[in-house]
Amino acid sequence: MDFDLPPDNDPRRLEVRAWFEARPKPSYRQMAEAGYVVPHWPRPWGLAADAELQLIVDEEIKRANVLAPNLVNPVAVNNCAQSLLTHGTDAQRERFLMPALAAEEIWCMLFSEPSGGSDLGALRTTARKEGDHYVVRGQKIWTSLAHKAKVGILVARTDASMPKHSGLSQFIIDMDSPGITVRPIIDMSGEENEYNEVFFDDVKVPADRLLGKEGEGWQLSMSQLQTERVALSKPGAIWGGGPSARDLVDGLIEKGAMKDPLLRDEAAKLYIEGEILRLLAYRTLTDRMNAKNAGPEAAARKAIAAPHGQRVVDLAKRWQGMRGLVEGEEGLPRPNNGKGTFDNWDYAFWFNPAVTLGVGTQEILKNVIAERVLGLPREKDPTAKTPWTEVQKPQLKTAS
Amino acid sequence: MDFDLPPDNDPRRLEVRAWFEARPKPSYRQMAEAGYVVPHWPRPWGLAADAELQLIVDEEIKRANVLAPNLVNPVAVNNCAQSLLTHGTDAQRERFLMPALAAEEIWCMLFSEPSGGSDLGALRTTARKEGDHYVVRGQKIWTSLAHKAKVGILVARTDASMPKHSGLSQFIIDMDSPGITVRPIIDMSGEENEYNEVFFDDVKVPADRLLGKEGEGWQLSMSQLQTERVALSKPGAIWGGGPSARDLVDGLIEKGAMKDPLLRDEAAKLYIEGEILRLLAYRTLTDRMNAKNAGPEAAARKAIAAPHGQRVVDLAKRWQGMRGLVEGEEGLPRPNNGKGTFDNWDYAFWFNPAVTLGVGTQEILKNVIAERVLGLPREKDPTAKTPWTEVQKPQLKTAS
Amino acid sequence: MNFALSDDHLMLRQTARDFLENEIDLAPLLKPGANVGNAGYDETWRKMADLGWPGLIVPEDYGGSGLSCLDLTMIAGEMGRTLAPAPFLGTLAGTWAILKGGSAAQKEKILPRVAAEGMKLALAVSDETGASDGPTSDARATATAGGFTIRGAKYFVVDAASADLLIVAAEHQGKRGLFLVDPKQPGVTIATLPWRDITRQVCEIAFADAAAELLVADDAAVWPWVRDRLLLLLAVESAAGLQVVIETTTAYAKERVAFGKPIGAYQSIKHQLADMFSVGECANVAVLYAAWALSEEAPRGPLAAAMSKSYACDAYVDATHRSIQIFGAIGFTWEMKNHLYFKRARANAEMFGAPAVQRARVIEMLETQAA
Amino acid sequence: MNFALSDDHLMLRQTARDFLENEIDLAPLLKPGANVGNAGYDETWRKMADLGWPGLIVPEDYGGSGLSCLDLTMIAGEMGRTLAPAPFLGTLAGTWAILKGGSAAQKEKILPRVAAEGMKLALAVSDETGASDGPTSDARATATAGGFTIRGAKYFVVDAASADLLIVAAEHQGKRGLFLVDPKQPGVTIATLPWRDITRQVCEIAFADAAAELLVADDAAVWPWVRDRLLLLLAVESAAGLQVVIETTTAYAKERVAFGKPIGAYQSIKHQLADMFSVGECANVAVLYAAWALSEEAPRGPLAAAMSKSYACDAYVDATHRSIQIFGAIGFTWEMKNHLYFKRARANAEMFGAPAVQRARVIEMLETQAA
Repeated sequence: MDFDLPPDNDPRRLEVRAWFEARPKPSYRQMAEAGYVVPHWPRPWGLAADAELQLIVDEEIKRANVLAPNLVNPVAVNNCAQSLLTHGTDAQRERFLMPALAAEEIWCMLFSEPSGGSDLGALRTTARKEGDHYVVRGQKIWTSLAHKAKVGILVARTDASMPKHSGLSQFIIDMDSPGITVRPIIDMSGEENEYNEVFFDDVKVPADRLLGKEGEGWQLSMSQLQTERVALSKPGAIWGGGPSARDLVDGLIEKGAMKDPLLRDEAAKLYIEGEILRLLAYRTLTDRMNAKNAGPEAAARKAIAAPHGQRVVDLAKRWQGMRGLVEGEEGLPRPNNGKGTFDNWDYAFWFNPAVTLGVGTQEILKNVIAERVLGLPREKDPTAKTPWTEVQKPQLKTAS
Repeated sequence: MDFDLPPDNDPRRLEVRAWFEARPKPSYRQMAEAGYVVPHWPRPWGLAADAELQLIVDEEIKRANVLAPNLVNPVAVNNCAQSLLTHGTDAQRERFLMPALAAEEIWCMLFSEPSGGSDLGALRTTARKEGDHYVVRGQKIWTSLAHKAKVGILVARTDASMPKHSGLSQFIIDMDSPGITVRPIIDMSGEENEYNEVFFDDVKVPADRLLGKEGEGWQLSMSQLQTERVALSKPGAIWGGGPSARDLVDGLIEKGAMKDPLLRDEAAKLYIEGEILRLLAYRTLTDRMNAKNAGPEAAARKAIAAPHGQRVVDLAKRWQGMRGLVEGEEGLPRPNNGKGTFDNWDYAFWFNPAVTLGVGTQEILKNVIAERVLGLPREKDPTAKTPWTEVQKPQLKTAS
Repeated sequence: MNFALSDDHLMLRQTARDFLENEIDLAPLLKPGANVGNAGYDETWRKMADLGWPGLIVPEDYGGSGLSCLDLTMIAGEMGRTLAPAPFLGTLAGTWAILKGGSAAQKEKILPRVAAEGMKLALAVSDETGASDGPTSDARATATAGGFTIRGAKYFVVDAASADLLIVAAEHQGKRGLFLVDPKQPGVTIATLPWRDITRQVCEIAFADAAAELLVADDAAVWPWVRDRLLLLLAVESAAGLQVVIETTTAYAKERVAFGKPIGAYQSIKHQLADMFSVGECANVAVLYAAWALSEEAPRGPLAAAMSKSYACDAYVDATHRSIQIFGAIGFTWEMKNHLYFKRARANAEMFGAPAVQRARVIEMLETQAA
Repeated sequence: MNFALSDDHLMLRQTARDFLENEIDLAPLLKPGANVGNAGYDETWRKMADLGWPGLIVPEDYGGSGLSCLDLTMIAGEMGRTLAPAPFLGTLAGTWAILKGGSAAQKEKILPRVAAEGMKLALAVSDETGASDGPTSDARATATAGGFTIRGAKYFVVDAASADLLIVAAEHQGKRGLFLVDPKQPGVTIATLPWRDITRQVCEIAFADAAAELLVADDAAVWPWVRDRLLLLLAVESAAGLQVVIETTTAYAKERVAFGKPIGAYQSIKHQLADMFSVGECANVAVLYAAWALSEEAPRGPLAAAMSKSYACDAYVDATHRSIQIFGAIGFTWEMKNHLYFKRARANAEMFGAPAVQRARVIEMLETQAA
């Protein structure tokens, strides 16, 4: 066991550093061609890198003060592009991969629905085959980047006679196709954030945009939601981004707030939990390095990280007292020099309820741990085996 | 609305007080004949008292420094005697009621089983009819007072061909019948407390000891578990007895422990919750006085009282530090001059896990609130409608 | 003894509920970019004036209804249920200050106008840190020929921008006094803050030698009495808002389906709602007791007020957060009411001393008793 | 970097597990009236001595195995899993004190006997309040011709009654020094306390001018180093015991049936176990990091030790309580092991500074860093 990170004089590190020093302001196209966008991919796209090299690349990109590609085009780099690599046709790979990795075409994921949420299998958007194309009709919600995206990965129901999970398929969508309307969602923070509603009004999608085979939509979607690019995710309060418990403690010390023993104790609890979350991320990384699947600690980390982050921003907000209710009052200094969307204590707080929402709520996460890790009896979905058309008979809303 | 209790000069109070002043050391027989043991009962046993008069009687008994009858013979006075009043035969009433109210015969409740616990309907003790008597075979557990009791109220299965709740009947048992063995249970506090295991090895019970009709055992048991004699239950940590949050705060102030701001805040939270529990008890009382059934706040009180009590004794114990691990170190002064079993901080702490155990665990209590008060969908017992003989086929343990 | 609400109280509450459920429409606040300016503050106040609500606690001698704290609770609770945006809290605060601190003449001059004309008041006590207990203050009063002038600033003043008369805490000769200040004079500048709880108008006030009339030279005997009532008021609002949150979230859990069942059929949701319900019952009784104790001027009144504020606000904050969780993503959007309740809960918790501050006060009071 | 345990570590752990699961039988402690006297302390120690465990951390030069904190964790964890009653903690504490504070001659005199003969040590630092950080102490040392004598008392001394040699913290010339004391002399009276955790021997010692030999005149440079390792040791025990609690409670929840289902099928039980599991993972990694950091004498070592003690002990206390809840009434009886783990958890939490004390230290250390 060794908790030290690859040292400064690590030869692989030096090579990467040299590349960036030779190119002060590299384009993402350059980085993509050098294999630094998806180092863990096979060549030509990546470097077939082991986890440690991936880590080195991450750190050197940060050191070169370049915004990480997975922040510029997250859906492609973190979630979906890999499916093209594994399930796409040559033509699809040829057409879409490099522009995506070079961040020349932003992608979005068209998954969640107003009626769907965590029960993705209950989605209602349909894709009807008509000769050489499909016709898509329905609505998606919580689509991040839809307003910027050129490409959308859509999951829709192609066969309603099958049970809920079996009748789904995935498509690669041109977001500028006629019939697509994108409407931003205003969240409770009052900000027009990156989330959108997307409406499909009989949108024509060429048949060759089917990703994988018909009926593979569920499996593809699940793998895309799982795909976690190995990364030393710093335990920021908002999905790993934004302020961390370290930022909280540094800020409170700087402000001389630690004199209050109650705040001191709460801050210490959060600091300790935050450090542990870092360690769990390292552990997951090590497992990958040792070519093992992420161990149970990965699930545990997810279950703990979200409420942890909420308590971090909550304490910072409570410390502000009345002042904290005034819009724009950040109280503590911006973490990460305010680089990221959530590197703002005030915004991070009013956004924080979202962290435990959406796909994979805490309840579902805990069920997963209880069932898959601890082997306790499984929760049954009474509608899982029924043809979707049957399930639909009693018109019921479905939960997000 | 009026939060004042009946004043000192209340005529009804004066009458009761006079009675006790005339009898410095009354016997329970005297009190029973005066109707002061079960004032809410009809005459001749009680005074057909409204809740306020019950309250007055409670307070005057306390003032006369007499140990409350419902503490001397709790099972009879609080739970079971009422069933004889309503469902018993004249002969049964004649034979059993007065000795019970006069505390001349202590009663116990033979309900829980090692395999049963909160799922009382799954009990396995059987009572087989043989001519003019029943033969009882099986085991009970967590029977308080069994070692002192002359009379036991037993619920056993008389018809296994019926579903779990329908085949049960109740009996009035002589605890000294041949074939009954009582064994005390040592709990984790190390004390030989009032709980016992009771074994029935083909015990003969005369048929005229059947309480109510065959098959009424479930309904009778439920009503006996519900029966809550109106009382200003002081929110002691252990089922209403033992130290309360007030005792905690008084003790900590006396010890000068409140300088620690963390302890101060925890103590304040508990004090507030404790005061609220008192108020909820008053509310329930008022509802009875206004001849309404106890409102939802009664269920809420139960759900909150148990963990509240556990936190009270936990804080007192943590305050002791290392010293608190030494057996017999009570730390804070004994509440109620150490009168009751649990009026000892050390014993109350090491006993406290029991408070959320046994019949009506927290989970069940919350289900009751969610289902009966909030009207959320009910949890189904898949075995509820099946004949018990069928349920028994796969031999499974059942939860306590 | 009788802990049940009297029929009069139940009727009072029902009247208020019928009126507010009818009148209060938060829809304009659920549009993108909405702020307290869209809340219909003044119109609502006018309608309340028609019902005589401005004078609820004004003694009958001055043309008010002379309601006790307990009576008031029936109406204030409904204000909390509906988040009714109106200068209700500010006017109550000002009225209490005048009732406790004002001279007969001042009462005679002001209270009838409050009761009859719906004159709006605001009480300016908090300093820049939000501390309101004095004795220090960010504003100073200087005696002049005609009376006093005030220089400095007050912060987090509820309903100041809409007020017709300000009651201002300012230092004078080492004590904190209360002064009457006409907001409509050049020396007074009022800025409405971009307050997260857009159902409430919260302001900052700057005083540049503003003319003022002395109400009381030392508010040590006045402010605590007023503060106890403000703590109760916030507790009442919070406990009542909590009930709405429980009701709406429970209803949603019954109709919303996930994985083939209503989400309310999952034990984790059931138990969360059961917890919210139980805590809600606790908050209700804590608030009623405090209201009764203050009505009776009972010795435990201040203790009860602090306890109810601490408990009800903590419960409200927790429940409004859970409610968003249970609603799921939709509950996080601006167009739903969930966030309005969440923000009201957060704001109420901080006003006039956060729950932890109240808990520290509770122990202090108990220590004083014991000593 | 590599956070996985090496094969050597895994093997070390497996060996310890095989031995202890075989040797440790808590059954005698589950009989009514049992106490630490029934725990088989000495027999177990003899068997451990055959494996060379007394000398685990004794350097090889002195005939020990010279294990690092990380190595030791593999074995200490198994001790925690099985609650193995033996003078293990006391001897480690004493060895650390001698390693850090002893002269070459003293090490030469004592350590080989620990390693070779299983000589038992105990470290007496705590005063009557349980405080162990000094500088004050309930015992005073006086210089004499031959060396020193100690007068006073020490409290909560683990493994004192079975020790062959005591290391005692006593005041001398305004500093707290450490002294070697032979327990088998008339001036030393050792009473075993009725400690709730009957798997551990905890004692009080009275010194009436007991002869003593100076180990170190000022333990300010020695005790903190020893304390960090003791905090780690308690954290390791707790995190490992927590694992057993999770395993046994999960197994029970699968087989135990209520209302027609295994109780583990109810979401409330599932989620409680999932929480226990997640927290358990956190405790494990916190402990491993602290063990590594102390092994490396890394600057963050003391911080990591305090963090792991605070976190693991809180988690252990919570889980052992829940475990009794989930087992139901049976889990509350003396004949089940649940209460042994519960009591070990409560005791570990208090030793050498409760979790809240450790958290205060964590912030202090961070403040010092920042300054």
